[in-house]
Amino acid sequence: MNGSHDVGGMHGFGPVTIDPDEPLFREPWERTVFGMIRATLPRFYNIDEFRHAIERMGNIDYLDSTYYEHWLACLEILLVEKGVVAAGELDRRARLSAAGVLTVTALAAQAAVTVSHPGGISYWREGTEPRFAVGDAVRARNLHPPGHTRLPRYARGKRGTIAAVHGVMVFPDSNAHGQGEQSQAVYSVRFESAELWGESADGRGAVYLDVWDSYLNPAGEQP
Amino acid sequence: MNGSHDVGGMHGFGPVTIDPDEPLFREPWERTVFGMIRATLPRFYNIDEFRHAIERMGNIDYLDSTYYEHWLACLEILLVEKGVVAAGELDRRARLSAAGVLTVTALAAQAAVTVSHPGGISYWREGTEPRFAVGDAVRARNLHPPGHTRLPRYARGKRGTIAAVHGVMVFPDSNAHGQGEQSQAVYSVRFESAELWGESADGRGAVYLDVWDSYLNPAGEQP
Amino acid sequence: MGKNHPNVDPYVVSRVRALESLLLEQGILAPDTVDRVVARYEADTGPLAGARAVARAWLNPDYKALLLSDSHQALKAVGVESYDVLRVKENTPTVHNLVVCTLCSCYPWPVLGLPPTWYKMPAYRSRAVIEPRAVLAEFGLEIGPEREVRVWDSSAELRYMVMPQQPAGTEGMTEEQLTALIPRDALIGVAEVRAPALV
Amino acid sequence: MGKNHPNVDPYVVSRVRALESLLLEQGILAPDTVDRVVARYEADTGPLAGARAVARAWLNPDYKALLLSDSHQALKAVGVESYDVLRVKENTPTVHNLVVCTLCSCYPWPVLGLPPTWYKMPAYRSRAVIEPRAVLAEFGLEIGPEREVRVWDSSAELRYMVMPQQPAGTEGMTEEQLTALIPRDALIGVAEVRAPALV
Repeated sequence: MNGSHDVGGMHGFGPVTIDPDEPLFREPWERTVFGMIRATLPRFYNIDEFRHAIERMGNIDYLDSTYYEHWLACLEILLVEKGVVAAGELDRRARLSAAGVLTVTALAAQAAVTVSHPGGISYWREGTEPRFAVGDAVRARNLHPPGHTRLPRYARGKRGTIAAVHGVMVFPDSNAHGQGEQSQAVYSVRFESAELWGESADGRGAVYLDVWDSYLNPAGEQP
Repeated sequence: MNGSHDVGGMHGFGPVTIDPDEPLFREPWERTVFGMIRATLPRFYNIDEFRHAIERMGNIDYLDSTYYEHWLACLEILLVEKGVVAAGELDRRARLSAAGVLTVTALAAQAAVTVSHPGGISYWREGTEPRFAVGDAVRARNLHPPGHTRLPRYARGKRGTIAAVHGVMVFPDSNAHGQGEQSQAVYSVRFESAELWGESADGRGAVYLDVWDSYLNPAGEQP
Repeated sequence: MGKNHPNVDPYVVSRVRALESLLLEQGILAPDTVDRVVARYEADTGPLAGARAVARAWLNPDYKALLLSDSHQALKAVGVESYDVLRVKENTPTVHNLVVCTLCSCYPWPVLGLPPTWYKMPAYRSRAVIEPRAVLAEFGLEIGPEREVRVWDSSAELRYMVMPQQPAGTEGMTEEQLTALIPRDALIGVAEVRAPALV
Repeated sequence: MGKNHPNVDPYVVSRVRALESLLLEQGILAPDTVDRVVARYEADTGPLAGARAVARAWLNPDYKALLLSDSHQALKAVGVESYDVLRVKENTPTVHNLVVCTLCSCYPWPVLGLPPTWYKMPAYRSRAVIEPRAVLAEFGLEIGPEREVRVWDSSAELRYMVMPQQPAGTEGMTEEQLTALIPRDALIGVAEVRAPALV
């Protein structure tokens, strides 16, 4: 999806703003949202569905909201789509909450909800031999799928070199859309800054992207 | 500038929304803004400065505002930068206006302000022989200038064919930045949809862009 | 501002009034300037000059050749002076044309008036170049797979207008009658011209 | 929402509370779930596991080789279990490394904690790949023209951490002392490690 989330190479967002004293969470609700994501991912949705739900917020809302607002939007979108909560009931309770009259009753019987550790989810899979080897010249394909993808726009059509073969991993473009894991090799690909940005590159350097096999062609082929 | 205004090929803006009964102006203030732009362009700023001022609004404000809000932002930016109005005085009067106590006095002596006709501004210039001829294979350069440019991101690095040689015109990339007209040939370039969008192209077709000479290389050269 | 607040924004209104007052005091605006510059767009809501030129082209092969090759001269004949940047693109059985401006909202004002809001919004501008057939389908126009769609992205000071195909059943109609049949949307390329329904 | 309204948004708070109430009733959340899952990030604010691993690598060439070639095994030695996706990139006199996630905000939580807000914002994410030197200069880091800048854009489930250069004047310091010197920003690549000032 060519969405507003794909910001690599954009201008116009101003300088990087640093708050050296920022707290871990700026508001108590951010803390709650963090906990709710951790308690529901991957139980009800996978990481690729999570990322794509944020992309589906819409371009303006995506840019005009904060990190934890993105997570909240994701919870609302996915927990409704997955049937965990009903949209109408969510709306009804939000109105009660806004009016200060929402009664919350935790289920008594389940003092010990276990939550998966993020490091405990593995994306590595068994698989076939990789198509490319370290040093191979490749070209990122010119793909513009309307759904989820992890090939950023700035790299499409660009030539690079295989810097490492990571192994086989779940393919986000299918896994985000209920089309299975379709696992494939993932490579570290080095793209020279001059290849990516032409004369606008700001000096010696390169960007390394982690790229799934099906995003790539041999360099000799057209994108 | 790789800004939010450069929307060609983006997803995520939803369906096209059509209001068959829309008025020419939705609010009286839009009508006033329209008149103010017509009365000040090109007297105080040129068309390229106008477009770039809108691009400089910032990515979020650009997307989260309407067409005539863009024009208002442009007026505020350029008339202050050009010294026509003072920022502080503008703020002061806006506060008075919000409080309902702004007194407006038109200059009595100038009943007949003349406004240039938009068709009366010509961008054609004399110039040298064009570098390319109809049928030539070209490739758009991979340019990412932080300033104004009229080469959209979706065409950069892509191959096309010269479909027409329009003539010589003012170059926006310089004219928007007080660097003179640097006039050069402008071509109509045909880019096949499959070249632009790969397998995501939605069928037989092409996009024709009007492209300044310095945005192009011969097709054989790298972008 | 913007989409989340579609109604009158008192902040915006105050800014506009403040700016207007400054321009009036300096004589950059006269009290009647705004009325004068919007008058022609408020009056000229149709039939459009572009529609008249197309109707004439349907009836007159020489005029059609002129409109396609030298619109500057051809437009003078329908009352549009000094508009030397228009390029007219003819729809045929094998080619459908569509006009957009992805970078801003360039549009041929002198022949089509001011653009509709949808033309200026990111939804149309973003999609017209990557999925023109899907956009046209939303406008009710299905383009067969064998027909080429040409999208004209107005990135320079050239402006584009589509010459739609004359619909069957309109032979023998006058220029006046044909002009009245041609909607603005057909000149942008998001509609076709339809013959009047038989009653 | 968002940048124009940085303070508490009552609408957002209501939505969060509504969602929380539904998850509590269904037993998807227990009353202590949120506290439990945030506890380790609220407690573990430094020294970070990543800093400890780097300090140890500076002191021990074998550990350094392991950290660069098999971070999974190396991290276990500093108390991080089951984190098999980290890749550590070593700064040298000729190479400076920088970590970003342009598409979202991927970040190596188990070794660096939760990311700072600037890491998650479009300004950093957009500029780090096209003008990394300008971004680094804003962080106070001038990279000479002869030195290569390598930007690691975390587009898959791999995560990246920078191994900064050990500053001169810290020879003879203990692992504990070195760990305390290494700021989080140096492990992202937007800072260098400085020797303690002589007093």
